[in-house]
Amino acid sequence: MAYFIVTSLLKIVGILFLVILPMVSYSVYAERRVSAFIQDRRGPNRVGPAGLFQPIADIFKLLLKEDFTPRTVNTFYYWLAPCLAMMPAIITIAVVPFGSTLFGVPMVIADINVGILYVFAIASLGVYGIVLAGWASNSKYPFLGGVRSSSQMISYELSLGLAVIPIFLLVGSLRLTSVVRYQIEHGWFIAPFIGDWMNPWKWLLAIPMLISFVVFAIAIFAETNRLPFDLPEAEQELAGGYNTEYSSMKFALFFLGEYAAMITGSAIIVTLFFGGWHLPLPSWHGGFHWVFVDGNAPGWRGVIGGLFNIATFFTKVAVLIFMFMWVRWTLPRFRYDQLMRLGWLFFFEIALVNIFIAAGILAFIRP
Amino acid sequence: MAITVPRPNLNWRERMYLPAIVAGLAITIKHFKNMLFGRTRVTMQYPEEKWDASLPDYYRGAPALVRDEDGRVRCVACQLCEFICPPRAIKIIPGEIPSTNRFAKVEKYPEEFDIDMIRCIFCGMCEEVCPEQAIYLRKDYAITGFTRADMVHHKEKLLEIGGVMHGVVLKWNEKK
Amino acid sequence: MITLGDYLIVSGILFAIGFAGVMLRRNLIIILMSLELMLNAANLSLVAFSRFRVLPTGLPDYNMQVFVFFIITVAAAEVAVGLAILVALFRARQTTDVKDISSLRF
Amino acid sequence: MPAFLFWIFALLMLIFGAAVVVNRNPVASALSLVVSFLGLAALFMSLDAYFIGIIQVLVYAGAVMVLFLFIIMLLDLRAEERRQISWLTSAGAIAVALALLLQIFYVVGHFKSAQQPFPPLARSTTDDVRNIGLLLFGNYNLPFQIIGILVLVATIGVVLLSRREPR
Amino acid sequence: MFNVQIDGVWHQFPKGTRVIEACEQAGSYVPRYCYHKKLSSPGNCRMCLIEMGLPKLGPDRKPELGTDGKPAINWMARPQISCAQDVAEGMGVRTNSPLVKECQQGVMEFLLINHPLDCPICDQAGECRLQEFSVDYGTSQSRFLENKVKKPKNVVLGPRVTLDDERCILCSRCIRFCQEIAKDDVLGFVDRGSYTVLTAHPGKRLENNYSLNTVDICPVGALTSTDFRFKMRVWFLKETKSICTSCATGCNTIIGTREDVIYRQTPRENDAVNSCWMCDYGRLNFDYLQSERRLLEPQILSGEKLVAADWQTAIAQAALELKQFSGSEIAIIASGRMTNEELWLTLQLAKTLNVPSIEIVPRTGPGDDILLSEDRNPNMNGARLLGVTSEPGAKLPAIADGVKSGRVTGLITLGENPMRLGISAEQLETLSTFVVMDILSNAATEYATVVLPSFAFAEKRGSMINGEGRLQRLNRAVRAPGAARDDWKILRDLTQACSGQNSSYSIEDVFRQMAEAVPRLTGLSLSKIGDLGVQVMEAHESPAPPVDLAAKNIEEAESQRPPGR
Repeated sequence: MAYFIVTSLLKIVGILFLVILPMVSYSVYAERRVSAFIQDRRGPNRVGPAGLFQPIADIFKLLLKEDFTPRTVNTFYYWLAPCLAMMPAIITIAVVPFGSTLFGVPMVIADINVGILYVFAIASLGVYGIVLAGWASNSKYPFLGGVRSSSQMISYELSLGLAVIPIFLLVGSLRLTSVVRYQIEHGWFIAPFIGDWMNPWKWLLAIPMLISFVVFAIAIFAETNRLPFDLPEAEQELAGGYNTEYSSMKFALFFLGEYAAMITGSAIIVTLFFGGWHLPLPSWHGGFHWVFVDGNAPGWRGVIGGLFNIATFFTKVAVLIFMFMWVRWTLPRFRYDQLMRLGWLFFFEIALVNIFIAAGILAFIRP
Repeated sequence: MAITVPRPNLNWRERMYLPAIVAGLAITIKHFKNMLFGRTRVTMQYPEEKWDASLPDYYRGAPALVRDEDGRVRCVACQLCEFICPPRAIKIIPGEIPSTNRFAKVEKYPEEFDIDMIRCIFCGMCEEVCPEQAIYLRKDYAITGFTRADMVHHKEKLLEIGGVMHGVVLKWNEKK
Repeated sequence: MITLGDYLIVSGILFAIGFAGVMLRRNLIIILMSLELMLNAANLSLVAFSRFRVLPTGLPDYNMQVFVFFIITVAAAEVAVGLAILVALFRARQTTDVKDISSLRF
Repeated sequence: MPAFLFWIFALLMLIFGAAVVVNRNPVASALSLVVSFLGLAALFMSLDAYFIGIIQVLVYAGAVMVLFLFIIMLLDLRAEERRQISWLTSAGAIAVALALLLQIFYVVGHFKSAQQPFPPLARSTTDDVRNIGLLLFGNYNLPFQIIGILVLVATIGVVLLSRREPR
Repeated sequence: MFNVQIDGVWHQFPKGTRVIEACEQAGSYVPRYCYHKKLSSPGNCRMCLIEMGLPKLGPDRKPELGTDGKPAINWMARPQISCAQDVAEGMGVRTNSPLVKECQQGVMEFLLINHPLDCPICDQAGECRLQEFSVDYGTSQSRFLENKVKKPKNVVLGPRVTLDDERCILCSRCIRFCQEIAKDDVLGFVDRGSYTVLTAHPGKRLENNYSLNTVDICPVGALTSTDFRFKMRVWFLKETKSICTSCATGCNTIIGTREDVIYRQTPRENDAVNSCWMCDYGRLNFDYLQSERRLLEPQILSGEKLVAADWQTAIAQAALELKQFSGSEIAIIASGRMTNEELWLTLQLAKTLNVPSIEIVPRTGPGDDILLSEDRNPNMNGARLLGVTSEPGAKLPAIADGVKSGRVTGLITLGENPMRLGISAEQLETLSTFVVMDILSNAATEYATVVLPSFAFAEKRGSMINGEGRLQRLNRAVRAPGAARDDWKILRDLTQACSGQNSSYSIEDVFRQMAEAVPRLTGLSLSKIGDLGVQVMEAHESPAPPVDLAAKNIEEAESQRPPGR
């Protein structure tokens, strides 16, 4: 029991302070660099080599700014909102398996049997931070941002939940580690036919999975308030939306919360569709074949394997984060009615039909 | 008159939007790639490279007061610039030139002339309205300061930026 | 040691709070919330019973949990309809106070 | 589950439940209700009903209460001004609630099983969700479909209700 | 009534109307420099040229009728000046015919020949007739190639007026004003032709008490006020209609302010009070608003010293101190410079505290027959009407004796210095309560137990009744410095703190209460007074000002400065 608590604490502290928080601040840096490159600019390149210390400078700047509370705000909720905005993104990470095992310890903070439901449940709490910020600011643009956010979240949670049902129809368990195990055995859901090219059933399965992936990824964009769905903060029309009245570290919490949500979203996409921490390596040990390393191997090979799996996972996450940024700096923002129409009349239906397709394939064609 | 721009009729492929989105993504990644490998070079790296040399003649930088060839501050404190200034950045306190002064005929001069460069919007209205050709917008654009007080240009600072203006109308020097 | 009785009493108190809310408050939206409190008090005792009645297989009695699941579903539908009615009422009367909504037709 | 955790979550739930009734500001009420539901979800978890607990958070905290907040903000409901409280009504309401409470205390006090601790559970080989799902799609298939129709009817009803009258 | 055709339309004017006035009333403004409606018409600027005609008479000496049934007009070949001509029956006037326009352009060109182009430094710029008419009626360029005539600049005509002869267009308004209104013939033209200049007669200076009116009527920037010269451009000034409070005449004024500083006061036309003029004494009496001695925050006596306090504390302290006395132990010295509203509230305070001895301090000075009144209190009639005093100053000796003998232990002075009554500093020191409400600190303020800084005339609203019995309105032109507070609010708070009752929330409320209690004010309100005032007492009702007891035994420890600097 004590061993369990210690390892859990180590995992929490390690993943939170060594990985997620630095990743959050560096994804802000990456965002600025990527956007600059896409727009033929240089981006932050002053602080440290290639501007790599920019996040640290940013943190100091945000900490040292005047923490200003406007007079007309509802103070308690005004202070509560940034905390609520940051929290869900971070606690969602708890159920995501970010590696196989290391020294025999499974690399997931809480492997609960309702994993994906937990993710959705906590993610759906993320809206409170934004709505509260908008309401407590007592100002019209934040208020509009808050109202938009609440309806946007409700609309896209439906597609989000429905989109992943085909996966769990296949896996038969809501546990996220089971999803990864299943993918290791049967191929990644994004392309189940890889390595099993001749199997028509896998090719057939790829159709609902691809639809699932597209709908889920787009819904994650909407859930994390990223462009093209960043209606709640729309700088051009709402002057920053719900965070207009915030400054200093409270503003930073919103900002970091958004990036943390993006990281969490990427992590879940990786877990559900990209095989989690799984990456087979080519090997010529007596002819070409795929080897797969994980933390279960004996001795130092196990340690290397465990670390390699963790690295694999976060590399995949990083690639997806780049995707998020790439999309953000390419697509324009939707209009609000278009957003609602898209959510309710398009993705919702697609996800529903997709469930039928997947269920049909499973029920009638499964070998 | 309101003009209604007709919406283009899209065919089913266009209405999917996906090809357009993919095309857009391709364009941005191309830019990203070119920039990453240093093939694009568009922006000027400001503190190292400056465009001072290529500033056009009509560039409107910091406003400044000028002296004429006799060393007289050309401003006579008529306060028209203070009146016209859209952001109300100018503040003038007029004074009377003592009768012993060689320019006693001008009678009035600015005792204090402050331009708040935080407020100034470089519109050039002051230059245009000035009946004495005393205020000009110069090419200084990097105006910095550590405090708000630093950003207020006083008379001395304005005259320092402005310097001496040659070849303007000298209406107070007319011959008897 | 926590017994079934503790859960039942907590559930009872929650129900009483919800009941008092429905009786005391005049704001329709608060009344709806209090109704939710009462429903959930019922859910709590149901789940407690479910855990208490362990089947011979060593598992809790899931029948009650299914029942709770139904309650939650119906409650969600009820809230949606209730809020829609509230919005319609507000459009007509600009108030959510039950004292001001006393006539049978608008 | 340790006893102190039960009491913490129970108190959290009750205090914020009471706050729902007491608060004058609808937004504060709604947020109190969210916290109360989170406490309730924790209690569900303490009873090994993980699925119900998570559903509680997902449906209530994540959807229903957001809907409440959305409506409160949409209608721009402000804190109620202090009105004259009808003492008779209040006294009546509180008396009935207290009577209800006393009754529950009495019944629970005389309920033999209520004094017994919860029996231990066998280590489950299948997920919570799977067990509930089997029941739901097996024994309760018909009620489940009826509920589905009910939700559909509710959806249509809401759409009709919230449609603006054509002028 | 005469029928006059102006620009083709027939109007009716009473006999004796000047043609220039008739044109203005008919809506055709005729430009003028020398003409001023309160002065005689010499007709020397030639700016008001018009085309004029008289009825065409038939052989029967009857006017011939035109095709429209109106008399036909026999137009004169040459233009006429409109300022020196009265209307006549059947007269025709054209104010914008080509001939008139050509004449106006010609006159403008002549006037501008020697006029310097120094608008940027000229104080008249912005309200200069020459600027305005040269835009409206002049040509846009000068054809003048020769050298301009040089004339004396910066001539000191008198203590308050500076002359720039180059700018003078020889309209002679100032000369006529001095002769006709000020009755002090000091100005005249010397030299001939282009070299004519305005100057004071040898051995004389323009130093009468009305000299600054010449600056007002000067259509160009020739005569400038030494006080206002080069201080502020007129287009920055915010103009507030108010009245002068330096004597009982209550001349109507316009206060010119910018950013809470008064720059000048100019007379406002009101034929019932001051025509178009005001005296220099009142006009320049606003400097004390920016005085060093201005009281800026309420003070209370703490131990030996006066310390700054906030308003609540100061009012509470004053009320606490006052409530420990019976009414007969308190005396209130009010002021004739207070507005009606303040006097009314002072009465309420006296009633609350049961104070019988309440008195106004008379204040007199030499007057003249033009505007300046001997009574230098602007609102003595208000005090009489409200019943604050029946015979101003009568109770003052009793109050002074009371203080000296120790019978009066609580003293409230409102804008007055008790030392003027002959009460010495030692006697003031023996008072156990001495509440002072004033604008400036003076010798007596040091002995106060509570000091309440109040507003000056340009900082508050209110009404006053002038020596002629006319109720006039003060308006707020600037904000008061520091924590100074409106007098009526101080008095209201003090009354409230003493009685514990709420009374009024705005100055309009105070006026309403006052109007309900005083029959002469029935039906009036601050807004109904209007800009020109309302007659509420007959002129003969105000007796001659009482003798100022204090004026002799104390030097002017007053805020007001004597005319002339």
